[in-house]
Amino acid sequence: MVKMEDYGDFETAWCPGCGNFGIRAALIQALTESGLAPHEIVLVSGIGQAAKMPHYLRCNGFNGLHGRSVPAATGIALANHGVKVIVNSGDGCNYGEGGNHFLAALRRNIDITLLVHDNQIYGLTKGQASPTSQQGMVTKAQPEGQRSRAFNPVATAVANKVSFVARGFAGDQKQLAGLIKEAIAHKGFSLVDIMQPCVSFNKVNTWAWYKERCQPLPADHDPADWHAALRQADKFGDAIPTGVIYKNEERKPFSDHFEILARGPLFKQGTDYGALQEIMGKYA
Amino acid sequence: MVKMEDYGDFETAWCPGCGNFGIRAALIQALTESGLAPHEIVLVSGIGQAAKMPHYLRCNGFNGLHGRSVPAATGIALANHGVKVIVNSGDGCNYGEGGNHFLAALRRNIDITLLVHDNQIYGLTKGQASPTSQQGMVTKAQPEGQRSRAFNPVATAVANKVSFVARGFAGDQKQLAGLIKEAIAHKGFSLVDIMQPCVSFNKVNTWAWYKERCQPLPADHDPADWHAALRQADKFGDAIPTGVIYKNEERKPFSDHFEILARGPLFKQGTDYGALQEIMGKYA
Amino acid sequence: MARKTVNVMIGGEAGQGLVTIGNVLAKALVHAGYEIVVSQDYMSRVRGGHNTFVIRAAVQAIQAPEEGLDLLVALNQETLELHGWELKPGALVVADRGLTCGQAACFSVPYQDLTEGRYINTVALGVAACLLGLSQETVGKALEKQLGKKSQEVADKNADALQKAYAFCQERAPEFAALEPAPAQGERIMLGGNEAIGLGALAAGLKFLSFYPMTPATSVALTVIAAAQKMGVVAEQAEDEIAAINMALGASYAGAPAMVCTSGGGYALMTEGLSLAGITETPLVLVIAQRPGPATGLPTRTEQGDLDFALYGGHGEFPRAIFAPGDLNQCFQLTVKAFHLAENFQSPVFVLTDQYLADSYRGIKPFGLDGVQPVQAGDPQAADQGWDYERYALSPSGVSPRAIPGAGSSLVLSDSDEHDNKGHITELAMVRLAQHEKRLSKLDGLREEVIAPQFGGPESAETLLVSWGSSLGAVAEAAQRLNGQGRQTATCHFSQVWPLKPEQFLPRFEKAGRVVMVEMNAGGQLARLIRRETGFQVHGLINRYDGRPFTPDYILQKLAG
Amino acid sequence: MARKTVNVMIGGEAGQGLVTIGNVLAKALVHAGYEIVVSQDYMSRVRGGHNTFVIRAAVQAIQAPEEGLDLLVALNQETLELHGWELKPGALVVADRGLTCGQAACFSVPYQDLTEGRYINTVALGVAACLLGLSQETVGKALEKQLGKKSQEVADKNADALQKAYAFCQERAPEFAALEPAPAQGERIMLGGNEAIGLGALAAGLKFLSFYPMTPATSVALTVIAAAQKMGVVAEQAEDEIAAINMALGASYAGAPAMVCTSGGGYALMTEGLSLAGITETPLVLVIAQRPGPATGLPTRTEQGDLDFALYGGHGEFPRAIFAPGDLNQCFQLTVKAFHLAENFQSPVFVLTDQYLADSYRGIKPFGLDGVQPVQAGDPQAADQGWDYERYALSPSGVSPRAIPGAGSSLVLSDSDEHDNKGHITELAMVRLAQHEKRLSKLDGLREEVIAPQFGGPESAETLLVSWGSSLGAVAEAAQRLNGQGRQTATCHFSQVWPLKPEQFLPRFEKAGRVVMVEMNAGGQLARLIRRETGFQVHGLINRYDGRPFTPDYILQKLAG
Ligand SMILES: Cc1ncc(C[n+]2csc(CCOP(=O)(O)OP(=O)(O)O)c2C)c(N)n1
Ligand SMILES: Cc1ncc(C[n+]2csc(CCOP(=O)(O)OP(=O)(O)O)c2C)c(N)n1
Ligand code: SF4
Ligand code: SF4
Ligand SMILES: [Mg+2]
Ligand SMILES: [Mg+2]
Repeated sequence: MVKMEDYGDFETAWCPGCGNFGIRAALIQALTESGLAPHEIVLVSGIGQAAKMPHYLRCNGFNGLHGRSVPAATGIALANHGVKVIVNSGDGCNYGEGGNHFLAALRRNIDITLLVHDNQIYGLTKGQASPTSQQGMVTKAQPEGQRSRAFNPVATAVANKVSFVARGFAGDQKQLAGLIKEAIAHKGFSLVDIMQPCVSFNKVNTWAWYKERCQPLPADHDPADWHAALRQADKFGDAIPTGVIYKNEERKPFSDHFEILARGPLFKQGTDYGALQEIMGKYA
Repeated sequence: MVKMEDYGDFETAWCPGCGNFGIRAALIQALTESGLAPHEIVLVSGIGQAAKMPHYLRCNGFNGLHGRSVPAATGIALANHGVKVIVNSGDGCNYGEGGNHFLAALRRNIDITLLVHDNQIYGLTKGQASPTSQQGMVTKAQPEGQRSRAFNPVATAVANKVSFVARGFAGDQKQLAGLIKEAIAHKGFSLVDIMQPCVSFNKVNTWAWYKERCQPLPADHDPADWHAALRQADKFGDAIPTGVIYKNEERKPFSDHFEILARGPLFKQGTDYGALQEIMGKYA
Repeated sequence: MARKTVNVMIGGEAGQGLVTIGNVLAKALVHAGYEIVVSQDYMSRVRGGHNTFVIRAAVQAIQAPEEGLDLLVALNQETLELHGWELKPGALVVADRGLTCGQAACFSVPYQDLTEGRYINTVALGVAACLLGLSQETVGKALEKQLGKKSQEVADKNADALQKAYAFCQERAPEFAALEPAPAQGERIMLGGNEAIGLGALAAGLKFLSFYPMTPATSVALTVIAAAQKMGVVAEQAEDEIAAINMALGASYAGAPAMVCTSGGGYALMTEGLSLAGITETPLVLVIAQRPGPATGLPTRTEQGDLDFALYGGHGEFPRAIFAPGDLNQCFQLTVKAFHLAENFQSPVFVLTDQYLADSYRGIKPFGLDGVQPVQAGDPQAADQGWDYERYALSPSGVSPRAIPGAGSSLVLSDSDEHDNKGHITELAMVRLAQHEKRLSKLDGLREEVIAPQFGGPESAETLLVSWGSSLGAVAEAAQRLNGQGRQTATCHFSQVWPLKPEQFLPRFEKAGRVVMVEMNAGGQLARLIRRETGFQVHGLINRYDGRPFTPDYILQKLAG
Repeated sequence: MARKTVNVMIGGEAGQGLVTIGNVLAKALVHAGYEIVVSQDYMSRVRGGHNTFVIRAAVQAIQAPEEGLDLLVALNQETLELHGWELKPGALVVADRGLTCGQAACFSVPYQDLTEGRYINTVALGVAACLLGLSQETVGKALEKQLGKKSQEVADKNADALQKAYAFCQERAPEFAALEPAPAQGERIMLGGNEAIGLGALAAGLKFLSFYPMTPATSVALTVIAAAQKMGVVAEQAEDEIAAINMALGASYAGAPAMVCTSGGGYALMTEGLSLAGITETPLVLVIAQRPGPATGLPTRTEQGDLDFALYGGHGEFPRAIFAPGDLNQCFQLTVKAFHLAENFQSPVFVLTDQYLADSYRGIKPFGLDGVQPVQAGDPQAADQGWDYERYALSPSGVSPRAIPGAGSSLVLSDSDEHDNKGHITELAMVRLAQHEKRLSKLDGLREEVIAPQFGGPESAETLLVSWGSSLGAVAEAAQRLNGQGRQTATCHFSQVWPLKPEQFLPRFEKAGRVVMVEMNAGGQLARLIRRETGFQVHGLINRYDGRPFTPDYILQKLAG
């Protein structure tokens, strides 16, 4: 049986009080409860505070470029659909630099779990506005307040009929672990946008701010109902609903489109020179 | 008075029968009806068939890189908010290569009009699937059919509470000219996603296919109603509603955030060395 | 009297089907045993404009396109206007009765009378083939193959049109020397440079391809895609080039030999990912099919303008290798080698080609697969070390045993930050030094494997013509002609342009009276690189940067002028 | 006895406020008339880890950081463990009573007894300042300035803590030589390289800045942003670096002098846009603040690893210029010049700096604004030509009169494809040649404006130390010391690294007995470039690539070893 300890214990470079600790704990809980051993998963990340996660779990990891965790994860998931591919990265990474890959992941329904540590700020680079920063937020780079409207990743995902999208909160480890577990178990793309306080740079969306607002979805919320999901996704004010917002069971996981993957992961497949000879013959 | 002829007459490199001709005609009609002279506008584009538009109108033009028309247009609109900035580019350009800029434009509410020639295919590169290609569409690059779900740009725009989004059809020049005119008059970001038959490569979404489906929105559609807009945006099957799908009057055009732009376009503003001396003094 | 060689142009608008005629004619020539070199000149549009498809054919070996036309198949009037001046004495034009040939000897064909609109091209094809002396049967077979499984009706109509063309030609054709019969040849295939690269990748055990369409690289991807099911390859069109390279790196990390293909502008977007390949030591093959820049430039033409960029693209310092094939066999073989180097040195390796070579069909023997080995991704011995596994263990060669995540108990951590032996972020100066030097030292190993430039012609020649990549053939033929004229000329061709091993070429350079570099760019990029690496400055530079490939004539003219 | 120079380190965790102490102490030193060179060493994290802020101060001019510490203000035990060995004989440690100093002479301060937790740093600052011989008043003022408008209570408590520190120090401090009084100085400002670049851009008439945050470039943007309202600049944080450069090009096309700033990884993403600047001939200034790669590398450290990439980034061939400032005045002046060159040659121009220079505070006279001219975007004479206007008219200099769209009747068409004089797409070989040669010929003009490398030291010196960019100071001091020892040493510093004008340096290189290149990279990139351009091979290379800047000691050691 997989134990929490299997995932190791590391000194982190996060600030004391950072929401990332709660996410890490929830992730490890979800992994162990899912019975996944460290060599059965690959943690993928970009660059940012959140993106340091692969260094703080004892498992396979690919810590790539800022904004590019999703394509790297896509490649890994296609090359080896035998491993669980889980992306941990920031709001800047996924919705800023990597926005185009976010859109593509929604279209592809690629079999990865995307955990966005959404602190509504660029943490590692010391506090500039991110795509999810609230309009008007003042930072050193936005002294007159952020001019853009905040991006709504959940509504965007629902609008594009993503196959799984949830919203979690770093301060509710139990719920979050459950959401991550469900996301990992889901076949196809799953997104968990996680409200994560950044105690060093985000003085607007603080622990208290989130705690006051984050509340589980109404019990009768039906994640299969697109319009209901949009209504919940739209809420980001006095209340921020958490839980599984939308699920679309009609979509096929991306790797299922590749017949050849039924034979196993790519690295185990050989090269058929007979077939190649035949293919060459077509050029005759 | 501005006349159609002011915009010139050019030989094009488009295929006979291409939907782009209708879009060009509608654009010129909209421009002249808006009373805009060639030197009062800048046409911006990326690379693709649609993106050749700046060469086929006698006016200012910036024909930049594939996928990067929106940022170029953003820079132009901020540097000179006295000119009307209109982007013409393809679905590949805007939703594929340039997807991240599309998202950012929605957030910024940048004062440009984006006309997407949405032929649901990569035309110039000879027929690969684009982000809006229907799932299952067969091309040389997708011989087993496109695996991804089609991107819904209109729903994405509505989900992010864009300030103006319409859907048009290259085959209905009158309606399209009206939509473009309204989009140009709109303050802030305006998107017109235009159904454009590609007679050379898209054998699924043909003239007949679109004609059968494109139909004006119900007369009682209220573009201020977000949920109603989402319902219409979601329709892309037996019927494709055309017209102004959503309008959000609450958003401030991006350039209004910059106080200094009240003084005029940037190229007319001088350099205040007294102010600079003072700024330097702060480092004392 | 029959001729030994012929230069045929088919010209018309995009969409008129001239590539189809060209392909079938070329294939028929190959089937009949001739050597061919095709060069395609097309505009960045889908219909209209002006395109040409030129086939140079000969009974003996040829290696380059040539100037001057023997036969011009004009599908429209514009073709006559644009190319009339290229006709050699004795040349013939084949054109519809409605077109005006001016001064040129003209074989007017009443296409409309001979067939219905749809089959006019078949008649044009038939007339051209007949003039060249190809048998109707050979052309008919090539045509059938090209058309694939169409309806019986279509097949019959085509056969009929061909028959009419032959009949008309045999009856009415003006004097035109046909080709001498070609010597018997074994099995041959006809393909272009990009297909050869695609096949090379498949032969090397490619398992993952990600790409974003971009002329003139797309056909590499299409070659792989067409074979993907059978060869067990996952090929995915990415949302952009950045995604393409990062997907490929993810796949490669996970054990799938991976490739991306693009042109200069797409490569520009990949340079950050290239740098990631460098620091994570992830094997990757990058195909860059060059076209003239800057930016969009001339998107359907040819150039060798991105050598510097291939060499220095990506921030920071890390080793790489760059191949530049000169012909189809090199396209195939060097791509195979690129995969092995990439894996063995856990480094990015480039195959630098260009539009001319990409689209230049030739008839060749099928590539031999004997002795070709598929890449073995990762080191099985590294698979079961659990948490003790060190992805970046130091080693004398700089290469660490690579485990594949999920293949065993070894936990594999790759990091874009500077890292310690296990892949964990570090900021320690000492660890940085050790890891950076480890990575850089792999260049020594790569240098040991360098393919030596190939010399041709007399060792004591006064003039040495140096080239790289696709100019191989034009330079070789230019030298042949000079030698034929008694002007001793040697050649040197680099099919690998990085790293360089001066001892492989410097002695010969220093001995030569005059070393002239032949490059399809403005700056003389290889010439500059050679100077940087050896101090040797070439004595002359023949370059071309109007988007058109070298011909022997062009080189001779510049050499004279 | 007082001292003429001192090296002070403040060390602790990120978040402990050591940068604040360092800033105030540095500013107080500047106010008191001393010369300073700051070097900051910090980790890629926000809290914790280990960071240092080192101030070298002197009564006379100094230009580089130095090794060996005279005073170590340790905010935690780790600082003592990591830096104890760097203490010079006679050095003193200032530390909380709770810390263990080991062998070192230690001034234990009972922080908790003297003040409340929040003001401990002020006490540490006060003790250090007191030891250095700064007046309490000077430090108090610098502290007030740094804190800005805080509440009166906070101001009072700080003043009180400072007072306590001075009292304790004056009573209990062990022997420690204070600094000699500094000569009187005029008005001075304290800032780092990035602020100087930002101010230079403002002085040149920058009107548009787009950027994506990236260490160590962000502070260039922050400098501009802080002044944007007053100076009439639109500054926008882009969604990514690709957007940043394309926005800047759009703005520049529309008449706003524009700049982007980033580091190597962000620049990688900008290379396609750079190529667009090349073909559209759109003025653009690019600031690259280098850090060690590949990829994320050591994100908060320093390197000069991207010269090659700056020079060859972007597909296709087009001209550019690259500046590499060596000190604050060069940061300012060369940035001004970069804007003028960019406009005058309608080309991209680089300012290549690095983390060390970016974060290296110095005290200098305010930059003189006399004679500084703002860039005039576009040519007013081109404004009213309607449709006749030719954006890309051919001209002997390669520069065409540039109209600004919307400024007049001239219709301005810019195109990333090869184009004709009007900016329309063309595929004609002749037009391509004319436009390509026009663009390339601008390099001649750029070459005429090249800033000559600066030579120092005896002309007949045996050893010539060559450097570029931020290594200026360390090399100059190393040479000074050698000359002081009677070992004749000259220096040569390139503040512009492209284009090169060999006649400006080659004669001196050829005369020198031993030319040694000093570069903060592994490859010796400028050395290679010089060889490529001149054939001259330097005799030695001193390089460093562990992410730390050069010091005179480091250079002398390598030179000896
Ligand atoms: C190409 C590139 N651009 C910029 C950076 C600098 N950078 C590193 S992390 C980061 C933002 C981090 O924000 P986010 O993704 O929200 O993560 P957080 O630190 O908040 O967890 C940026 C801009 C980079 N590493 N690479
Ligand atoms: C960076 C880059 N990648 C790829 C290309 C090649 N390319 C040119 S146009 C195009 C797609 C065009 O599709 P779309 O934008 O839908 O325009 P359409 O031709 O259909 O109007 C591509 C992939 C390019 N020019 N630049
Ligand atoms: S800066 Fe913010 S996000 Fe980063 S570790 Fe600190 S609290 Fe967490
Ligand atoms: S390829 Fe399609 S989109 Fe392009 S011009 Fe032809 S019909 Fe129009
Ligand atoms: Mg964040
Ligand atoms: Mg399209």
